[in-house]
Amino acid sequence: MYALLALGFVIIYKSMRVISFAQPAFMLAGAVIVTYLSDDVGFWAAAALAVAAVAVLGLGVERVAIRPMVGRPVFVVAIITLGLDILIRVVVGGFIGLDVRQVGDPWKLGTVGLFGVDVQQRYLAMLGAAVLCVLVLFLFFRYTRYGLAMRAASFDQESALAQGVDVGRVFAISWAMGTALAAIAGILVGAGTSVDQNIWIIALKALPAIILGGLDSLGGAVVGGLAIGVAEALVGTYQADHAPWLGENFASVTPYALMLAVLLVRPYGLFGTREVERV
Amino acid sequence: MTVLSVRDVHLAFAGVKAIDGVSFDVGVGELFAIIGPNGAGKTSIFNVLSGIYRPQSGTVTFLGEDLIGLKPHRIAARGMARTFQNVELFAGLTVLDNLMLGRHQHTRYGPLAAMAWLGRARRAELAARAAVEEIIDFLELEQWRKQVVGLLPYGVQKRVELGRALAMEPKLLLLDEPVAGMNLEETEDTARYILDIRQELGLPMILVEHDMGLVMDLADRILAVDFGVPLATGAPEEIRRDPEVIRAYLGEAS
Amino acid sequence: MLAVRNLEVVYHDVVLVLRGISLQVPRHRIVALLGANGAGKTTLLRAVSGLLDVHDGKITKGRVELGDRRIDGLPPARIVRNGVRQVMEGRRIFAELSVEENLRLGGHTAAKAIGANLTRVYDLFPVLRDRRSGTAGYLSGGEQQMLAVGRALMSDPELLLLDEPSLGLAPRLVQQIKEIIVEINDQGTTVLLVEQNAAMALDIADHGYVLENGRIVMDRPAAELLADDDIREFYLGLGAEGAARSFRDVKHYKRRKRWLS
Amino acid sequence: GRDDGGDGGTGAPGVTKEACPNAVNKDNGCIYLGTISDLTVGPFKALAVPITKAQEMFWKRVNTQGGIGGYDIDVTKYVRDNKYSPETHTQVYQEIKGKVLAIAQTLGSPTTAAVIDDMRTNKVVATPASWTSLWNFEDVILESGAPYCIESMNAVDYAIETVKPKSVMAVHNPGDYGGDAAAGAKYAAETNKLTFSDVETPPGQENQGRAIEAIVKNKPDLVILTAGPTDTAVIVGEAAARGYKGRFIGTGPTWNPGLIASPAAPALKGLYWQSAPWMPFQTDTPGHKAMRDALGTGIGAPNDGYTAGWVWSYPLKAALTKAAADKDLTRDGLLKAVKSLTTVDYEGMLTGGNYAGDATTGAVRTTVIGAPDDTAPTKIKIIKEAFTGPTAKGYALSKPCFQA
Amino acid sequence: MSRPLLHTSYAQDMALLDTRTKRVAILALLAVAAFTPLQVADDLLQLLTIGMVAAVGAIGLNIVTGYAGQISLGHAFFIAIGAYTGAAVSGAEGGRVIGLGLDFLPFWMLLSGLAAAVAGVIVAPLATRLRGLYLAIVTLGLVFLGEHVLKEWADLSGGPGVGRPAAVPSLFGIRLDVPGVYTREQKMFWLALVVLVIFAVLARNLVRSRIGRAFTAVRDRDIAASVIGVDVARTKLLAFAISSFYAGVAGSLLYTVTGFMDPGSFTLGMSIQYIAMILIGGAGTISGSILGALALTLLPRLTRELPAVLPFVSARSDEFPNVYQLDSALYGALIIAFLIFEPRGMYGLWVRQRNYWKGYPFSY
Ligand SMILES: Nc1ncnc2c1ncn2[C@@H]1O[C@H](COP(=O)(O)OP(=O)(O)OP(=O)(O)O)[C@@H](O)[C@H]1O
Ligand SMILES: Nc1ncnc2c1ncn2[C@@H]1O[C@H](COP(=O)(O)OP(=O)(O)OP(=O)(O)O)[C@@H](O)[C@H]1O
Ligand SMILES: [Mg+2]
Ligand SMILES: [Mg+2]
Repeated sequence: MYALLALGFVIIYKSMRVISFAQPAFMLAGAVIVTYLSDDVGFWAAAALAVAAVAVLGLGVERVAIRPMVGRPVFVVAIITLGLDILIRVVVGGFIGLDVRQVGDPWKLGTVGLFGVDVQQRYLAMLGAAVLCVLVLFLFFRYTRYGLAMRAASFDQESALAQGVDVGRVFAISWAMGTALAAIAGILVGAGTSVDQNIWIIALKALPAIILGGLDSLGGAVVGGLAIGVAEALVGTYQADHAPWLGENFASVTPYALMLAVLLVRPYGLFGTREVERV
Repeated sequence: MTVLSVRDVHLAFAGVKAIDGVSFDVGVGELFAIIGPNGAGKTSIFNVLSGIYRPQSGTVTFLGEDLIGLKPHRIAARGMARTFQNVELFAGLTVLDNLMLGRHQHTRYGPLAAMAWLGRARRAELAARAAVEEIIDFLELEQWRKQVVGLLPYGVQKRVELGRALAMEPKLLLLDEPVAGMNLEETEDTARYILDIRQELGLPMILVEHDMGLVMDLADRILAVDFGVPLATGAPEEIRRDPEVIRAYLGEAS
Repeated sequence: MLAVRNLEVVYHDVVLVLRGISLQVPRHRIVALLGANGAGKTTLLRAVSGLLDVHDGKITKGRVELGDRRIDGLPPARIVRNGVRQVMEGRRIFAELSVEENLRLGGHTAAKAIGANLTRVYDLFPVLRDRRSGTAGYLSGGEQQMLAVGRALMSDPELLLLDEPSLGLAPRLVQQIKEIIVEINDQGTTVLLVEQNAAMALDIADHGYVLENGRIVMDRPAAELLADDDIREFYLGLGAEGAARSFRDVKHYKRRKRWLS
Repeated sequence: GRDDGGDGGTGAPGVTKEACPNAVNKDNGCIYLGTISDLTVGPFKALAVPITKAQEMFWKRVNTQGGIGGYDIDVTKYVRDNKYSPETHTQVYQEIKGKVLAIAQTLGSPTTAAVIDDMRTNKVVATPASWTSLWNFEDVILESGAPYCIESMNAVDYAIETVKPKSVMAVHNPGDYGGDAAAGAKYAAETNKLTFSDVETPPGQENQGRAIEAIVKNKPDLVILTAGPTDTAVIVGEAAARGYKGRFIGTGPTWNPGLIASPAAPALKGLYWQSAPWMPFQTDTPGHKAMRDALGTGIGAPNDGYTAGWVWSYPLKAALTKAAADKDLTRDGLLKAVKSLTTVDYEGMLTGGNYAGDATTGAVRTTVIGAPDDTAPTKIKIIKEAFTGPTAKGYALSKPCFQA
Repeated sequence: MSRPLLHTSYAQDMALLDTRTKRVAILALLAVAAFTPLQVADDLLQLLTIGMVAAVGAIGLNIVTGYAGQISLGHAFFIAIGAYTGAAVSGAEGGRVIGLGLDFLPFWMLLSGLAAAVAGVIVAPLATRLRGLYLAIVTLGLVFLGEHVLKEWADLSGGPGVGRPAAVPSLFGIRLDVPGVYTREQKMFWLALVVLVIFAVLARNLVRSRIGRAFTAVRDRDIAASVIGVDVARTKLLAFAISSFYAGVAGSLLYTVTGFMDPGSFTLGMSIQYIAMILIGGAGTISGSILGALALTLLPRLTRELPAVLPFVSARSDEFPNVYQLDSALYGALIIAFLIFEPRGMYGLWVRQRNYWKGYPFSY
């Protein structure tokens, strides 16, 4: 779950060196669109449409609010994404209305037996989706020129332009992919439970995941996401008995504690690219 | 009397031997040059001297003190100043501020004094300013004094960088390709400044440069390196005729 | 092949840098562009390759033509696809990427020919082959320059804009780069060469322009420029007698000669 | 600074001789009441919006019936969004306080706590939109219904009657809301000699793992739940999926009608009951009926946010009426009126409204219990009408429950 | 056209207010500010007070982020430390929450700053290891950890959703938070004004000193900085310490203005708001921090007024779109718009105007 969210952040970071704080809003948007469509066209079609719609939204947003900022300090762009987040969330929140909404997923809370343990189908679906996304992304970066172009554009836009890289298109693609991933994550978050205004907060948990894995590493995002999920679960289960002095609900801040610990040892996360500096 | 003595320094990066057994001495008031092909390890030698790289073995003795393992700012405090191959100025600051930064070690007062800006801090700043103005005078930087360096012509930037090094009141000056990218006129200007620094300040210098005209005309002694290995040390005339140096570095053109 | 007509360029809406420049680069030739620092050479190249935008610069007058197509105003990626490549001043390689990744990126617009072009570049610059998987940022200055030129060749350009390729190179390498430029030119690439090293540039160029303060002040065949007294004195550092001056004899007063203005 | 309160000659802020904008009775003066609620991006928007709407309709009805003492009441001019942030709340409160006589709604406890000092000093009477027992100790706050802790005591008592639990677990959000309820559950469990355990859980679906784990592992017979609706769905749904078969009783804000369609619906229908301070939307009392009439058909799905907003408005109406009768429509007068109220006519929706005595005598102690049901308008059907359990009956409020 | 600046001594050239115009303008501005409380309504006054206190915090963030280039999302953490230190030291003894009853304002204010500065010193070594956004996110982690501690440590914070009273301001036995001859808001305004002026001047002096220059040097090129003798690690440490000190002072006062605080306030959102302040005001300028802080505190007030004049939106909270949504959305939109059109911040806007008029009537 965190892995999927993390991937979205990483894709955008990879091409722009910017952490998009608007990801939570796109995630919420994806989930809400599905809640509107799934009654009419079924869950799968609704999900596909929602992902596409959010990708288009991402494209549009990139065009209007991000493109003019190309070449500006990344933190200015980051704050712009923050403004976007507020803006989009207000609009999407307006569409949620008063009742919690349902994505109408086919899994509900059904379980299947797997190696003798009951596992909820929706977790399998999440796992499947994550694996699929990683695979697709891997192939994309392996077999198209855009992976390299994205990294290049993030390091030095002018130089990338001089190589004939259409930096604008690279940014657009990365936003479309990043926001689409956010939408997928949003839909899966809604699956098995319900959608309300507050689910966006979950997206922030992806931040320690990407830092842990290394901001620009797809593999790192997946590993980081899993590590954080597992750590949180473990701490949630055992901390109360073994280290009660950490206070109740320490589990929810575990990701940050873990991230701090890892970064002290590896300043660029587990798989991040080291910044080259020489004189 | 030697100012600096480098003995058998080795430095490698993940398999690349950047410096492989280099030794040399720089005497009082001497202008010592290091030449060698690209990637020979010249800049790396500078980086070792100024404490940015830590060599795997070897010793560097500067004014009787061992430098290995010291942090760059400590080495700077002992009187080593340098310029960089690619201008490393603080692009957003003015010429004045860049030069004032050169006096960082010589203006001593704490944060509280700075905030109050009374007494010591004020006096120290005024003194620093006076010292910096002298350098501005010396390098003829008057007209750019309050301009942001990032937008200045390249040649001027290089001069400001030289000024910043001089502001440190160094006891040894390292110049990494001071005329690279300059046109002839600016090169001549720089040559003149280097000569002036020698004459007026008697400062020993190490010069790394690919402009052979400049090196041969100015240097007292030259060390040629290739792949981190010293090829030859000697007076310009000897080096110019050394077959190894010609093969590895000069090429048949000169 | 390339024609620049009466070009005016302004930065940030206020700084007028090029004041009506016209220049021609005929096909398969090497044209040298000389000029003091800050004369506007790089700006001219940017105007051709479309990179002015990045620097908040604008063409306010005049036009740039490639063959019979007008290319000013096109986005840089399109211009590259039209066969124009700029090797930027200061190398501007991607420090965090490996050498080979840098080269592959250079072939972004010629994806099909990447394999062949890689071989060609590695043959021209064997050092790069040895360091192919190394991080580009750790290369020495000269190695980086080779990488920058090699990267530009990856897209089979028709017109190569070289901005001070000899900057910071050892004499032997300057010689080598010079030969490589000639070789690239022989293989059919037109070259516009911006250089401080006038001797090197005029040695291989067919034609030369001198830029001062945003204006073309000289426009002659290279051989004629080499013979011009002013050029000899101010760009080649040769005394009146034809022998090189020593830097030890540099005079202590400001010498400055301007042709115009 | 200048106080911008236009006093319209009556000497009190928020009371004018001029008619209200869009007044029902053009000849009446106007009393302005402020509303500070969570209207856009905050976590309680789904409750806050219907509350605000219902209050607007409530006061419109009052105006239609002639207003109060020659004045119409306006609650639409000074509505502000607090985004559930104490800072914003303070700011908007400062912005409107000089222009209103009293506050018709101040939503949230930390938000209200941020301005309570000022309300006390300036005698600004306010209707809360939360049920923390803290309000029972504030003179200027006109709380209605049983506070969370009493509601939980009643929930435990009801469970004792029906499912006879031996162990009780309070699964609750931190703070006044969850803390208050948990304190009530704990008191009830101890009074009735049941084993009690306490699990604090932060808001957020992804953070419920530990709570679910605790429920599944310890298998308490009864879980008193205080969380948000989606969190409720996650906790109940997952616990059921992992084999838990005990009983959940959630306090008012744990429920949202939308949950009836959620994947957790089967689990909710099987294991979950809902406690509430008063009867739901569709109940047949004069008050409920008046509310439904006033809201009309344009409101979309019924929601007990409306009910809450409506019920909460009665005490302020009573106080205003009293102050008007005393010819003292000032902040002083209003507070005096409040302190003299011993009962409020809720038109059958609730009994209580004693603001004259101390917390123990004033506290309302009745609770209703409902169960999820597809056919009911707010998807909750009442299974136990207003009652006061023995625990709650004997409980003396000496300080806010969550501080005990 | 302005006269060329002629200075006859370095001291004159280096003075803080180096032209007569600047001196007069600043004096006028201060005079206006000092009389503001007599003219402006209390609610606005309170907002301005909060803005001024926030400006102290923003200056602090600007020191570490704008000047020293260490992007910190942990500012809320340091503000929280200041806020709770101040509240604990000055709060009434023996209450529900910790209080020591030492309510002499300068005492607890400085103590809050020091407490935060100590935290800053502990955090600073991270900055020598981490770069850019890595540092940003890690400092963000601090905010979450701090929030966790506050929520758990109810004796200090009162617990989430409950909160505690903020620091008690008292000067020589006079309580500033209870109305007397002047209202609470007026007194707090003057207090904030004095504090802001002092801290702004101190900061201004700092950034033009050798230490300020070292900050910028470390920000722009840390290797070059170290080679010219700047101790990079120490400089970063100092930047964090001073910045946190400012944050602590701001924190201790911030909630005193309103009197109450809740642990839920010191979140990521707060950190980001401060980042937005310095970006909108202008990174790397002291006056920019002040402008940005005031702008961002007043912005919600503005956006609340704006939608009311637009005819097509509903004033009812249950309809869509309504004014409340528009007001939140506008807040986001204005931030975006401002940064797109004036990326150098309000300070940049001002510089541009000034340069334009200086060069008038020549446009090139
Ligand atoms: N930080 C580093 N990491 C890895 N390799 C490095 C590093 N710094 C230098 N090198 C390698 O060490 C060798 C020497 O580099 P150096 O920069 O000292 O060369 P140089 O003699 O200054 O060359 P040039 O004349 O081109 O500036 C080069 O091969 C370079 O790639
Ligand atoms: N981005 C920019 N913004 C403002 N002015 C610029 C910019 N780039 C260049 N200039 C100015 O334009 C003029 C010409 O610069 P340009 O880089 O074209 O010169 P050049 O001839 O290439 O010099 P060099 O030999 O130093 O490379 C200079 O005065 C420079 O200050
Ligand atoms: Mg070098
Ligand atoms: Mg140039």
